[in-house]
Amino acid sequence: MRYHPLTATDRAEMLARIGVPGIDALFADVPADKLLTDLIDLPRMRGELEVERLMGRMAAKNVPASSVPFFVGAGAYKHHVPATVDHLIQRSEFLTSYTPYQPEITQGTLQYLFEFQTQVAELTGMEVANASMYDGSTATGEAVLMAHRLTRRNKAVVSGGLHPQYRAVVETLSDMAEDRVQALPPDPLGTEDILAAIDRDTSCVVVQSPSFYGHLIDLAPIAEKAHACGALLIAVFTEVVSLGLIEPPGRQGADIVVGEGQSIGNALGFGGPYVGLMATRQKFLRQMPGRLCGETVDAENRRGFVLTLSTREQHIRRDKATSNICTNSGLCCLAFTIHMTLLGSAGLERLARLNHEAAIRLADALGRVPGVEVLNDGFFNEFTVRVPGNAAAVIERLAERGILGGLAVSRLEPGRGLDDLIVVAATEVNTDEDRAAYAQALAAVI
Amino acid sequence: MRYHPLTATDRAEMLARIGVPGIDALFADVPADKLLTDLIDLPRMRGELEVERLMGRMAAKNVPASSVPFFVGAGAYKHHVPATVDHLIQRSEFLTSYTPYQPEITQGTLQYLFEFQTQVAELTGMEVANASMYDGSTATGEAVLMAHRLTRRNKAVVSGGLHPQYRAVVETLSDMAEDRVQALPPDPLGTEDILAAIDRDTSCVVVQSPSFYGHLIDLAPIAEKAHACGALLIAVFTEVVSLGLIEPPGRQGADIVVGEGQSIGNALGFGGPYVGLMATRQKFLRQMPGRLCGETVDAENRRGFVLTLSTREQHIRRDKATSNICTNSGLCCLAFTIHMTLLGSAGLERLARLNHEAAIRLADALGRVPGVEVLNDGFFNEFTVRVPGNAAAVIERLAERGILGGLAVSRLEPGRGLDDLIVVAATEVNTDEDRAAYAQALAAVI
Amino acid sequence: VEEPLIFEIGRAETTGVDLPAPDGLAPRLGRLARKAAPDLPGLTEPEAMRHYVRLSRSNYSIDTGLYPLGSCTMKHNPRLNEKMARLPGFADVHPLQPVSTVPGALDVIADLGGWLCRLTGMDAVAMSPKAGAHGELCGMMAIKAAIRARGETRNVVLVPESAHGTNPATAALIGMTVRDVPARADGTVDVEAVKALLGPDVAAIMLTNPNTCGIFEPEVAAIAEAVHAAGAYFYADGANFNAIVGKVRPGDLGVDAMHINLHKTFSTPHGGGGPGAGPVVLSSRLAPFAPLPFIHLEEGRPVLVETEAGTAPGETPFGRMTAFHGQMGMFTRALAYMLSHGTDGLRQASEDAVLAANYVRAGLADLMTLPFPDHPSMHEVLFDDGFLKETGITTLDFAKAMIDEGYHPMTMYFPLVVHGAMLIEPTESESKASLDLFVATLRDLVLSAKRGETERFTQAPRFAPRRRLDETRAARSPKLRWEKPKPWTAAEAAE
Amino acid sequence: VEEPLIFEIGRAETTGVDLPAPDGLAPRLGRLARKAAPDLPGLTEPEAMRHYVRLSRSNYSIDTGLYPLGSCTMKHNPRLNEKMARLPGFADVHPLQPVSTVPGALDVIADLGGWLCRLTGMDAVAMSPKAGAHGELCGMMAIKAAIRARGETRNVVLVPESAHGTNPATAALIGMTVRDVPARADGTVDVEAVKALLGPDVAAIMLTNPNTCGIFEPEVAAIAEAVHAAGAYFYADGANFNAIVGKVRPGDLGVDAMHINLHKTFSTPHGGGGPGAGPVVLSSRLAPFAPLPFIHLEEGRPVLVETEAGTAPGETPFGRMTAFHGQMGMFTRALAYMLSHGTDGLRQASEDAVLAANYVRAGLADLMTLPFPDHPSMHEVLFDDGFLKETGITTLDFAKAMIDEGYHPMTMYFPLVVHGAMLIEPTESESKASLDLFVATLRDLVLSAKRGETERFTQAPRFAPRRRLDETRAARSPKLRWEKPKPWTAAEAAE
Repeated sequence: MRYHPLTATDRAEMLARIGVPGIDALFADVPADKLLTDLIDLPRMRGELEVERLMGRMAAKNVPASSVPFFVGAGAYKHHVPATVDHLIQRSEFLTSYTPYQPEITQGTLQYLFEFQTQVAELTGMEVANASMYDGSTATGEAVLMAHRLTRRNKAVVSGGLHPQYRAVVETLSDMAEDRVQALPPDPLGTEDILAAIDRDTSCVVVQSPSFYGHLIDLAPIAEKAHACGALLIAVFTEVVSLGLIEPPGRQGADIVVGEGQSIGNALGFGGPYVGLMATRQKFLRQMPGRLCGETVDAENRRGFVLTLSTREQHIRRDKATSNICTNSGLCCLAFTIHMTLLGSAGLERLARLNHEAAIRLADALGRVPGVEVLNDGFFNEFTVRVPGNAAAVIERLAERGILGGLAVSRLEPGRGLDDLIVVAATEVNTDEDRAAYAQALAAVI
Repeated sequence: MRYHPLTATDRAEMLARIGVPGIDALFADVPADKLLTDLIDLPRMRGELEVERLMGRMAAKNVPASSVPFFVGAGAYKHHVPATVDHLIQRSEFLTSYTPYQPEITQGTLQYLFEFQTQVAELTGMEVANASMYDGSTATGEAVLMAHRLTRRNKAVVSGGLHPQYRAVVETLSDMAEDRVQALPPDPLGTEDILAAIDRDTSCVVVQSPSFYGHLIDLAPIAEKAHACGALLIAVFTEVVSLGLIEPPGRQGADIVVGEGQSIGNALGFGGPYVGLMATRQKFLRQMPGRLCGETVDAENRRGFVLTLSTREQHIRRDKATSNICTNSGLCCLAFTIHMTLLGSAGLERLARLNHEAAIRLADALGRVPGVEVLNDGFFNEFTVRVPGNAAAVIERLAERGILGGLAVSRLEPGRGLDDLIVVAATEVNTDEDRAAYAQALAAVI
Repeated sequence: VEEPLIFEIGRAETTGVDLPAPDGLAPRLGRLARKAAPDLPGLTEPEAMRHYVRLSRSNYSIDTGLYPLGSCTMKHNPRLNEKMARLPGFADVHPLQPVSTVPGALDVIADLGGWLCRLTGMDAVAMSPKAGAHGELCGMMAIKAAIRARGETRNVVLVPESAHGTNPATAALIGMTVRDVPARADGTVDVEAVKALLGPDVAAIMLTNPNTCGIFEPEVAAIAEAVHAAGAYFYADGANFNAIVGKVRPGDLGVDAMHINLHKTFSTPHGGGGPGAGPVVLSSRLAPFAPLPFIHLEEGRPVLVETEAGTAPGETPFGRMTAFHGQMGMFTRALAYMLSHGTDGLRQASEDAVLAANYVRAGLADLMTLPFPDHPSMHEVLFDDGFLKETGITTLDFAKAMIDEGYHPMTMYFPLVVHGAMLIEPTESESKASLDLFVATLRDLVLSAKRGETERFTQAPRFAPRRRLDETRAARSPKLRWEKPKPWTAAEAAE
Repeated sequence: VEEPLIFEIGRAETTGVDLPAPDGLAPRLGRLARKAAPDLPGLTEPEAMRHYVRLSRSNYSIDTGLYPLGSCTMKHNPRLNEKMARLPGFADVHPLQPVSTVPGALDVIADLGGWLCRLTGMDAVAMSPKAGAHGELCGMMAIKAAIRARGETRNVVLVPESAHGTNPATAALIGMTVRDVPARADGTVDVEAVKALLGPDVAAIMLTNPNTCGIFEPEVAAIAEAVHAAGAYFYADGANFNAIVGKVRPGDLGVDAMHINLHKTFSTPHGGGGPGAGPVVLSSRLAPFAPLPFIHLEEGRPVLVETEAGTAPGETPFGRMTAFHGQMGMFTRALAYMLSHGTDGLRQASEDAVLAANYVRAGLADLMTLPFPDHPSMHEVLFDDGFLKETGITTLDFAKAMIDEGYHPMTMYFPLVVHGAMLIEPTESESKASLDLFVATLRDLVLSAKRGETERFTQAPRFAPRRRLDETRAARSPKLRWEKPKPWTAAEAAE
């Protein structure tokens, strides 16, 4: 087998050196009746060519985003990633290294994590950021737990503009931890009164902006009310590119900012792996979950980086840890930080503006289709439209015409009376032809 | 522009430091009437996304070999290359390094060239090999010049089994160098009497085995006759995988062995870049063209490698050099040597056998098509079939049915009365379905 | 050469990405338009390339050397898997595009799940957990859901002292209380001790098997039986699954839930700390509670269930672990790995991993101290620091000295049950020559330590990109982001 | 850590490629079946990966540092170009599959050819030459063909002393005699000297412009005129084209043929010594003789001409340079580079390259010696070893000391027209900060040399993977391949 360096001769010699008659002698602790004698009934080994054929056949059954006019967002976005990013993250020394527990020989990883933390903190307008979470949804769940620890309360108030699957993650985690969640009803119009829900029991308010439905939420009044009640504001975003044009949550009073970093550097990849971003204020640092990379010096007083504050972490604190997180999204951080470094402020702002303009054009084009209504006044690169009839069926008919036109809200929110809504995203990859094709096809299928 | 680190500010500062008013002051030696004032009329700079779209559109117009039943050979072969190969040759330190003129900091390149030379010598059964030529055809041309230098004669006898484009390269080079070529007529049956053409004026005999038409040529008698006449035998191959099963030319008496190495490690790539292999006897070493890597030691007596015998080369010897070659096929050598290292003798032999068996099956399948005749008794993975009518038209009709069925000989040899011949190759990538589809389609189109 | 931070070399006006100019449409951002650009300096492409290439060169990796980090399974990462994961049909599909446009993605998840169930002898699998710890959480949630479904409120979890830290941390996350199970002198769990701790308040036991001492728990079946008899569940930490694939199936041992680190056992790259993937296989007792999303078969075809509304009778998911479907990019890599190995190759991998660990053990047992010599090691061998007694050299020193010899150190000070633990896992990816050189190097180090060449250890590493780093300083006044150097002010000058 | 050779670690029975077992069909190889397997040891994939990754780490490269190798144009290699070259529609098409199935490939060749003609102001282009020297050969063959077509037999080629070695070597290859053109004191070619050498036997002049001293030949137009008046042709070596793209067109200067190193000017990677590509642009006087294959337009569509039979009237190709169509993989990369830059970006690149060279010159001119101070440098600046006089340090020593400072040395001892030449070409890919650091480092080295710190130079490099290598020994008894260590014999023992 091409991955196994030991030959039959090697194995025999090694067994002899160990002093056992055969390999199964080393499995002596396995109860004899449990040790398998036959191979498990699965296919045998295959060469590369065969594996490529099998996998290629599966891949070919899917419709790649780049191959069609593409307008699906709702938490994951189709952006163009420079070729340099994928080249660099495949460097052996990045790809096949472990968590940097031995800092002397993993400064490469540590330094990019330090760069990543700085970028995330700066982007979100916060003081400190960690070295990533799994994704935006789990980061949101962890943020709620963190707020509970900080406030010693256990009720989260969740906006109806939060991505429904993020909400589900928070609800599940809270349910299992015996915490409470007050989730407001879905808010496709962006008009909910979340202030009314905040009370003295509230540990945190979880608000997404731009919301799942694309609305831009003014966080300042929410922060004010939350703080007045002794609660924290957790600001969530799913489209990190929006931070190139929108006032960062940190400057609107957020206490913890979490979000999805996939848009920068990372492929759609059917939902993962992605990279969860988390930033907070300096004073909350010691309750933040996840890895942190810090600057220090070595024995010769040269600058260097180490994982630090690990007394918060599971491998030290065990059941007292701030989280059970261990493996995070290292390589996705690297992709993020390389792409962000290539963009810089100037590139990020331009990218954000191109996205916003693409959405404006798309909203106008779809809004002109008879019977279609755009629900948003303001938005970044995503908005909600109301179509006559069943949105899920419309999406399906569009797909048959080779257009992936967005997400029918009912797919994630069945039985909520939202069956006529589509969440639509636009990015810099869309062309005028794409938009025209969408509007035309939409007119045809409704 | 994303590739240009200098900013407008930098440029102004640098001009000031140089002490010139503007960039054109540095172009003062250009005749004023020749210095362009306007931009040349070509498109302006574009982002990655746009370039990918433009290039992607062009690429999409071509039919990739992997997407269809594929049987074209004739000097370039569709093989499966392990993913490891392409990953490794893209390592920055290999990809973006220059010719290893500074051996202390290019041992990576030098060591793999040494490994490559050893592999090529071993494969061909020769004593020494160089660090590559551009491709098989130019290597053949250089081998003829080398034979002229060694024998101080200038007439090459060229077999009718040599790839027609290789022959053209030899003829062009000889014509321009005022040397002579006696090229035998095309030999689709593999029955030519080349011995008769060898005389005391002959510097070398150039014989390809397996021949362009797929025949296996017994080189020993040709070597014998050549040597008796004071001439050298240049053995050529286009399919290096054949050396896994066929007696190497070095053991059949060849003096110079040249061939195409593309099959191992390198993509089809519409004909280039490829890697020319060249090996010879120790005693002819100093007339061999191209770079050579040799073992030595450093100042601390550690083994190391350097480019050597460069007194043969143009940068030292100028018009007395053995060749004008400078840049060669470094990265293609690397691909070759990695793939060959992964194969090892065991893998190479198995690969060769799979190719041979694929060809046997294909020959039998096509031979059963009424009206189709296989011209070869023996072959490795390539053979010639005679079809009723015009072979070029048959190939075109097969292509319309999505089958790339080989090369119509008339494409390279027009007006030679070979209009009914197709050279067909089979490799390990062909499946039973591919072969059945070909036979069925062939029956349908003739 | 020291590589600066991007913030020290980048400039605000620089970008390494060429984008067309916007058209200047009136924005629709209301009052929320950003007031000041973020301070993120850019680099052009050549600058960025060189920066990150240089950074990478200060990293150790599997591709550059043996990486014997116990409990982490640092095996070879085939590049075929990287290539497969990048096929546009996998890498460029959106998790929420119409399901009808991604049947191949569902195939991958279903196929991989099928392999995992067969290899473990379990009934169902929850694919969405994002990493091992997340999988643990998922498994323990399923257990909690099952207990709730029985109308019970058990909230004690038994965890052996030798367990990974994630185990107690996970139990705590869902409001469970951890009760330690003491280890026996031979490094294994005592079934009697477990029985003594079992009671009506016990929800589950979390057990790593092979355990973190590298020993297969000989009484695992009896433990499972006792746990089940007490009405509790058996959670297995699958971090060490690489020792036993194809040799014994956790399902046959009575396991109810076990996460599988695809990035360990099935070779998806560690990537400097992730991403991983932690699918959880479940017994029939827990299968109904598997979280959303999952795939079930309808008329032999995989159907994606994303919400409660899509569930079939008997499916009572406890909730959702994450948005979307899990670590698809890791699924494609792991599936390519499994298809490549096949059932025979996977078993061979485990056998070779165990063989390699025992070979290293045999080569070192006379010089180093084995705390638990009575059991064969599985895929990793545990030493303690007994052999360093009175040398003045610690496990840490010894590990750092390995760096100077060109090796990544083994796992240190874990498991906690032995003093100065050194946990060595060579994996099946090393050749005999590589193992021999490793053993010889370690022998040389041990002899050197015993000869009293203390500085070789206490001063190590000397040949690494950095000498030892001051971790205390990093933790005492954490500097977690780059800050612009403060401008020199007149006030400071006056001081 | 020293990396062994594959022959020292591989084993004959090992393979890193899994192939299905053959079926055992009777071979049809006649008597030519191989009698003994070649002795090629194999490595498994993890072993091969580590071997080549480790080897790579002992290489210097553009991605790891400044690579100021004069006349080689070591600029940034964008990875977009690598990605484009690997699109299946380019990488996975056969040169002889039906032309109807590769229209996109013809587009690439035609488009790239169009860009090259426009950028150079020339009429036609021969795309097939495989590298610069091959392009030279092609251009000179076209000249010979043109002379033959005129019924003449001119066979003298004028070549300045400063020329690349490939120029005289090329001329010799096609049976021409080289006549040296002496250089003027200011490093340029004297038009009067050229005129004096011209005569009815002169076929061509081969001129590099900007020349290898980094100077644009001010009298190039006059030289061209004189050459043409004498009935000869003007071959330009395009190695230094990166200095003038978009600034001046060779066609406007009277050039008849010029090869273009796509791997220099248009950034296809050097790859440790290739592959390159050397298309040759041709004036209208030489265009008819362009070799096969070429593409001409019929009704606006590119049509591939592969044989004489396919030529149109007026097309009289002199033959064929290579099988197939040239370095397609380099064409796609170069085209991606051109499309990315555009006409404005390409001009900017040349301006920045020239600016960088002159900036380095300005930073060093007071300490190092400029042999030709009277002309501005173009994209490379030439120093000689005058400043090392009486230090006992040679150009070679100085270059090796640069290695210890983390730099690849400049080109040394070329061109031959100055003593101890040092030719520095920073390219447009370096930032100002990078250039500043480079200048500062060189200043430090020069001052160190002048202070008499001789060992820093004569002992260099000390911090490289190897100290200086014994090139004499390598050449004296060449060891060009690995040989199995001979077994120890009784006879030897007796000696």
